[in-house]
Amino acid sequence: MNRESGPRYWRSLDELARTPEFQEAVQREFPDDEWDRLPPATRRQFLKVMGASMAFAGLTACRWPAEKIVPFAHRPDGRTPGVPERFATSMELGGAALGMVVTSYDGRPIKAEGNSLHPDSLGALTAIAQADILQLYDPERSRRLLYRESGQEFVKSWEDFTIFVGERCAHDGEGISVLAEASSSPAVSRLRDRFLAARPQARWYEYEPISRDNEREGTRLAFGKALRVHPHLEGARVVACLDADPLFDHPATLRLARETAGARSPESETRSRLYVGESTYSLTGARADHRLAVASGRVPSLLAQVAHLLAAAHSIELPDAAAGFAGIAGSPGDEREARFVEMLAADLAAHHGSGVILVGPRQAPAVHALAAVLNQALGNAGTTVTYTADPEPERPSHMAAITELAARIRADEVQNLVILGGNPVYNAPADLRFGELLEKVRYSFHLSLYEDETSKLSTWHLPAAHGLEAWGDGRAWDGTYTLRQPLIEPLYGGRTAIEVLALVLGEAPFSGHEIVRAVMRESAPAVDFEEFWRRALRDGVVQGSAWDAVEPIPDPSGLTVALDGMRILLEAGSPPNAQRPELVLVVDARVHDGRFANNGWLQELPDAITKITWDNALLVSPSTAREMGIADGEIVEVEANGASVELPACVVPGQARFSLTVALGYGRTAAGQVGNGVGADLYRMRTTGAPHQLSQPKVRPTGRRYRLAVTQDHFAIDTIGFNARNLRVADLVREATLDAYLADPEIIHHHDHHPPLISLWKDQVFEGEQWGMSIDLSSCIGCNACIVACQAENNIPVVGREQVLNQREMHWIRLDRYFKTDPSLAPDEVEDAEVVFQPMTCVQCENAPCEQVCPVAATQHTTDGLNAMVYNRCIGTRYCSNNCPFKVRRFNFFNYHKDLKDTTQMQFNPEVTVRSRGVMEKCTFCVQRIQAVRIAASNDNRPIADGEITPACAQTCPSQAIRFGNLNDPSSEVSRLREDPRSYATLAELNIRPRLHYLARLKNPAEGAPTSFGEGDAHGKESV
Amino acid sequence: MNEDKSNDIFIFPKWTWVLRPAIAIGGLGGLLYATVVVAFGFSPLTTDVGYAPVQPVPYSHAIHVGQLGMDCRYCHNTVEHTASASIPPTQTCMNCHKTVRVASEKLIPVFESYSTGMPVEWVRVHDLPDYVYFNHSAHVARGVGCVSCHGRIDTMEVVTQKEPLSMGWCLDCHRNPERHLRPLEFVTQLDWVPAEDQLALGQRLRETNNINPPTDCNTCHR
Amino acid sequence: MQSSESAREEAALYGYLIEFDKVDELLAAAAKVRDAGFTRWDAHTPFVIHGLDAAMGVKKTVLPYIVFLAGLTGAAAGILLQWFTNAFDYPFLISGKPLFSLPANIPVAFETTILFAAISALVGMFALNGLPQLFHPLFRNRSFKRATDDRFFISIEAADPLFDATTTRRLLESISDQPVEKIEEGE
Amino acid sequence: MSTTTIDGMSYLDNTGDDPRERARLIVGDNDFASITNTVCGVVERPKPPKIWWVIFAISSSLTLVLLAMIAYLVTNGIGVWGLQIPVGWGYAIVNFVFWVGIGHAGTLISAILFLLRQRWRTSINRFAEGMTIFAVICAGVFPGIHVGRIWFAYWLAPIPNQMSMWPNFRSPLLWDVFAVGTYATVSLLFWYMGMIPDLATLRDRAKTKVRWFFYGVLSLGWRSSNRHWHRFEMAYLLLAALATPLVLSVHSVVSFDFAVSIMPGWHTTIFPPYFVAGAIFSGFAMVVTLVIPTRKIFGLEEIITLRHLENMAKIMLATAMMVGLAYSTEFFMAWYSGNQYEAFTFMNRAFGPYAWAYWTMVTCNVLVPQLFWFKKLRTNIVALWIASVLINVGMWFERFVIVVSSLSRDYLPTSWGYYRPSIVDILTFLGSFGLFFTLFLLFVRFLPIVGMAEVKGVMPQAHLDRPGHRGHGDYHGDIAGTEVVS
Repeated sequence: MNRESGPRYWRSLDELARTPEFQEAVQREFPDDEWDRLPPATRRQFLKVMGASMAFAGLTACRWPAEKIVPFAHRPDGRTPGVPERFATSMELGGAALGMVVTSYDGRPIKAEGNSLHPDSLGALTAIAQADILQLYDPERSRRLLYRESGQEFVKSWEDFTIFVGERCAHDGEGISVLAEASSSPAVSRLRDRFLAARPQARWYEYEPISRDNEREGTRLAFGKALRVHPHLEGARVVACLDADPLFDHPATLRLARETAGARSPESETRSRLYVGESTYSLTGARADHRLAVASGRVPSLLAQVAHLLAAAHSIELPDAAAGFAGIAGSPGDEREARFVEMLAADLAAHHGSGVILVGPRQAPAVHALAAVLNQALGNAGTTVTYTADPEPERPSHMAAITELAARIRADEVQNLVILGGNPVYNAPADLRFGELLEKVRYSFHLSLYEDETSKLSTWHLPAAHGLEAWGDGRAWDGTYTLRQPLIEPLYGGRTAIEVLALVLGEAPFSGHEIVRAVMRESAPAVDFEEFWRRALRDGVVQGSAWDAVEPIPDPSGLTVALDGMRILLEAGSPPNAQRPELVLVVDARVHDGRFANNGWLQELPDAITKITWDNALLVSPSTAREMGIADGEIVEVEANGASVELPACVVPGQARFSLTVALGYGRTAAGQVGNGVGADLYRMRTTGAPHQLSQPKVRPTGRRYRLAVTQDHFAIDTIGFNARNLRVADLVREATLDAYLADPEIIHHHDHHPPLISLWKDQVFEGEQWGMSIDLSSCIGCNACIVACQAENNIPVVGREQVLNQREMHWIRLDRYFKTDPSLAPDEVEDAEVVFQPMTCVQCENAPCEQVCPVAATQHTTDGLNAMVYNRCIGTRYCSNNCPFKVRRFNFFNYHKDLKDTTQMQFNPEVTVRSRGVMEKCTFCVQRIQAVRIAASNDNRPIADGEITPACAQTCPSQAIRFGNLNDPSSEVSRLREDPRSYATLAELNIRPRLHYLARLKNPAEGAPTSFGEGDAHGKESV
Repeated sequence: MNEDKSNDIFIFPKWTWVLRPAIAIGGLGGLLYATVVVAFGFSPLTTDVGYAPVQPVPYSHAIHVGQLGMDCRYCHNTVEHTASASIPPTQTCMNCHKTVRVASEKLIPVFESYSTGMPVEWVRVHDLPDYVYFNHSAHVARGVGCVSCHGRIDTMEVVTQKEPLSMGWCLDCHRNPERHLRPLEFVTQLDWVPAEDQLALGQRLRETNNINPPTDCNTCHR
Repeated sequence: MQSSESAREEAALYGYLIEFDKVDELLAAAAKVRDAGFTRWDAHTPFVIHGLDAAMGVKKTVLPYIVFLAGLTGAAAGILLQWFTNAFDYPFLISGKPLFSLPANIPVAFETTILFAAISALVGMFALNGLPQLFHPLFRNRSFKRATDDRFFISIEAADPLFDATTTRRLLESISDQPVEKIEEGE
Repeated sequence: MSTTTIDGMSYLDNTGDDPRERARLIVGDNDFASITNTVCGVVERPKPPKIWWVIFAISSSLTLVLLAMIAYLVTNGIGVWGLQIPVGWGYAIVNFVFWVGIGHAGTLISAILFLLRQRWRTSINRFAEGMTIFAVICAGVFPGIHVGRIWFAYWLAPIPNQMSMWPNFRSPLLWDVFAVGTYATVSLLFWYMGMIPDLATLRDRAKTKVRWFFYGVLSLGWRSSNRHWHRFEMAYLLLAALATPLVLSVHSVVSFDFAVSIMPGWHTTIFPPYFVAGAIFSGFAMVVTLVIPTRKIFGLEEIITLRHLENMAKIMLATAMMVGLAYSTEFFMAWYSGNQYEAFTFMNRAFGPYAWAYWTMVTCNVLVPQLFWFKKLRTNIVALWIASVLINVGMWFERFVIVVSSLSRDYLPTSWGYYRPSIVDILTFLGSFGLFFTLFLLFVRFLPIVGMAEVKGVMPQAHLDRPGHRGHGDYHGDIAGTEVVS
């Protein structure tokens, strides 16, 4: 971190704070945040100091280098040193604002949590939204304005830029184009309107590589105007997801996750049943009661068959305009498909008004149109799915927009191109050759967080402010007005899109704060604005500002177009085969469209299904792999649309036959040290014509091997291991069908085949608060949010690909993923498999095996029943980890914090010790949160209330699968769940008495559906 | 072999007999010596107690607290509610020194800090290892007097560490707190002495305020 | 020989030394000296000779009792240490197990027992034998070097109450035809 | 007894088993003096043979490698090894158990065979005890360096401190500290004490002042007084009696490190006897490996005779059968327990990813020793040497299989792993051999490698010339007594 930009961190505290001394001063204010006590420059010394202080603390308390305490000269009002503050703000991704509450420690935002008042958050937060805070402190973020002229670079100031732009754009806008990211911000749209009004000749385009435009266009076809689709799952008895993944890629995914969890719980009357037809495993697919692995290209036909059956077999009335759809059904690909369609159609017909058909964003508008029509016909519209008007009905689709822009540039109609965020050079459709086009533009201005691929080709690069550094606004998916406020001054002097727009426009106000207030004042009711503004800031949202639902009317003309569209799709949609496999490009759960490539937390986050970190891979099902001669981990050359890419293959069940899947967003070249060269870039074969499914890829195995850094075993292993794994799943992850469970609630305990658990010793009596946790496997959707929450809360290091390959990842909570396959099949014959997730962390055994083996008593049991790990006592024999049946302990094989930049250290949580090299660590049930509450409670001499303490993982769980509380309090939520017949402990037969219990997973298959693999047969088997 | 050429025959002198007693005494003595050195030389009592670094401003608690009778909480105002007692901002000093001793040379750093906004850099005296999470409020709010850990600050010209602040020392009090408990109103009164027997008083306070300090590792280490 | 003797007439006398080259000669001789009632005398052999103790009438050593006591001390120390550290001074809860339970303490207690006993055995042996004693008058005698090789010796100290320069010499000469050598005290 | 023939070698063969005659333990026409000369000759020869220099050069440079690796480890962290989660113990612990195992032969031969009146032990016990010490030193290196924060390793000792913290005596690892510590101490005492008379011999033969001083001080002024011998014998007997349970306890405690855990493949009640048998097995194998070249190089064939080698071969055969039994018992228990985890662990050992290690182990430890059923092979020095080397290899793999293959696949399939040693692991392991051989070579060079006093004690000349008593050592004092009286 170079010095001159150092002083800028703490500007927010005090105008006088431009000096390093003050910076250090504030950082040193508090004794308890050890990593923060030393000035950044001496960060490395700190580790020595800590090591030394530990060393001497052993025998003596020798004095380490004298420390300075540096108080404020003028302590700001309302600031109590060392006490964290929480601010409501939001983050915008892909045109929807997600509300969150950020914890700030002495002016440093350290952790983002969900905002319970926000309709799309409900208190939870996605992995990406939580990891965004690491982006804020990324030392590689752009920190300078650059101007390129004839191959030379000049560092400029914002003033230079303002003048330059003023000169360039001070006319009617001729030759000016703006390329913006999708945005829901009222401020942005207001400035845009003013801009276009002031410069009539200027053009405005919006491009987002990952969007729900197909759905939008679908509604345009079905109803004549663009509508926004809002599924509501809490009351949905039958949910049909065709290539749709509402639990992952929907802007309201957190709400939907919460709703499904409720709808599926045995207590609820809904007893939701989930049908999923998809080409690759999605989180929704993992959840499904009936899942059909079907090629992406077959999905239209699938829906057409459903339509046909509904009309023919179940006499569902389609609107006249749509009657044609009933006639076009192609023949089912195979009997699995046929069976799936029959069951689905029957179920949908049987649950009129309480079912819903969802089609994924990768499917063509026509398919969405048909889905909309069917939802209407089934009376689902208005109950399980509602519509609101699209905020920008006139906006062309992103594909159309970028194509038109490209055409105009090619026609030399663009001299000045203002790119507000986004990275088109990297992620625009390959056939547009956007990089080359950018060269043709005389002056291009690129605003972005990093000097990325696009910045490198633009004449001007402008550093953008991070969301947590700037004022802003936005709208939730349902339109709720959402505010964004800065928690810290821009570290690197970046600015936001609205501020830059204001500059370009040359109109005051220029400060984001003013702009946002101005825009809000317009939309605000006439009553006391200051009051209104304060409440909005406190809540982060303007309550009740969601859009009203609209009543959609089918549009005959559009539907005929859709019908033709369907016909074409059906002809194209014959099942793929070894000669012409299908290649599906999907959005990645970690780097999204690639913008988070430089985020270590996300790169190291294991993919939910494949468990791959630091890579993307070509996913292929075992049997397909065998037939195509591809081995697991073999490098494969994929060629399509004139581009050819080499990437490793990952053999994973659940892929449709001959349907290959690769995630976008990898293979960045200008992301930063973390993200550069990670994975392969598939945008290079993504075209305007075929953005999602490539029908004719050439796939060539190269025979070269590549070790994928997976945090779990590969699917394909030796037969002994394979069989043992199959055998164990049923015991580790208990499952039952809803009906069976209701008939016999004890059913899941029929697995316990162990002798009575009698201890040699007199059992320990635990009095006072006794902490316990419960995880509902029925609710867990495997979204990984808990992992990132834990990482942020507990200062867990990122170890990098090499260390993950050595199985040294540090995540305290991991998401165990098991495939349940037909035991009669060999590993390479498997086609399809069920997936179950089991969040696994330290279960805090009462008779913890780890404790007795530690020679120095560095891990002991506390009186409140926690298995405490004392870092400063640990000498690192690793015996405890060896003796841990769950292998949830993590060891600092190296000093993983050694090379951290001082900015990155600013994210650390001062309440948690940063572990040095050579010590063991593990989940503590967030003991720092427990202690904070306990001290507060005992200070005012009151008992701790249930729910007052929430560990990070439980706090952020979208489906509220994780519950925490006092087991000695019979009224607590966790005690109630402990009594639930579904409650069981893994490896209970070892008599270790885990404090973490699981609630068995319930499935709700339709009558007479085939029982899932591993279910029936695992029963008789011994589990002790 | 017995007719070997070398006619001088090697032999140890008689005084080597002292070896036996020497070994016995030396062995035991050395052991004793080592124990003593380790026990006292390395103890925090030797290494830490009495640490009194020179401060940028020769601030005298003896004057402010002892003579003027200021309460600890006037400056360390967060001590009852938060983990850290927090050193006061320059503001606090200036509340009085705007008018008092405005000419004093010793106060120049304070005045500078006030005008420039640059903080005064105090040297930490009571310094716990980085992995120890001590919470002032938890102790002060339960009736542990400042004096128990900091000694008679009100008599100190220069703040000096009076207690070892070692883990063993902490545990002593956590195991039998009654020796250090006092009525809440006297917590900051450094020269307070109980009217009755301290143990009896402590015992009573302990029951009435149900004080049972935890000795779990993660009470202090997280 | 004679001359050298007369030369050292006045030098303090340590005792007589006589050499054998057969085990059975030694045994017989030892028995005779024993029966003559000498107490401060000794036999020197390169290795242990079974029966020599009896032939010399050596009393059984007390070493075993010392070792036994040391062993008991070790056992007690082992148990006490574990009780004091883990159950009394700083009790902590481990794996829901009792603070003090013998089974877990047996291994360490056993080892300390052995350790104490073994050390006492060696130290005790040295102490009783008065080793280390780097100097001894006998080392003055060149032929005595073979006591660690292949020869056997009997030495009688002048300090013995029954010792008399002439009678004792005569006794020794009657036992063996080997020359009887005088050994002087060292200074 | 096999008759002496003209054939140069066969007179060395004393392996006959004629019940009427006790076999000679020392062959050739040796008397006390010749024994002294032969044994002291090894130390007194002006310069060691070339081969000694060659091996010393190699091993001492390997020792340097060991030191370098340790330095690298300490500066960078345990991560330089191949360890990971789930396999938290790898080469370091495998080597530790391996070396401790080797370290068993010495005390066993000196103590147990002494109590059992196995008089043939005399020729080899000094040698074996020396080896024990060096093996234990090598073993001691590993637990020391394998901890994450070496500078805190002293927390293992119950030293009063300002934290008022104590070690946790419920941990087998702490038992280990005491067991190995005690064992090292006692073996050292035993070794040194037995050596005192022989050091005296070297002192008395010393030609230079330096040698005389060196051995003079070491022998503490031993003057081979019978009154000393008496207590010496008693101390020796007591030490033997103490060392016998000790030697059995040490590897039992080492095995507790595993047996006390709950890992399938570790949590096994048969571990103590199984480990002890294995230790004796490997110990004798190492003695044979070392003694064969040594006796050749220094011409000790008449003292360390073919019969000694054959006896050791027999012991190896016996212990091989024991470990073989242990292997099969484990499998039986795994099947009989009906515990799916236990069952899998052993199937996995034999047929899983680490099968190669398992079958190496079985071949070397169970199959190879079966050759010793044949006297021809037992008494064939070359065959014996090769076999003993293979057994050492096998025993190392036994520990590897137990430690690594069990850990690599435990309860949750999601945390299974595969351990690969890093180059640092391997170099450290080789380095430990360097240390071992360096120490051993120095021992051979400067200290009496055969207990002369004890060997002389079992020679015919050491006993009364009377029929029926030739070769029988148990000559009773009272005979002398009565003889005198009569």
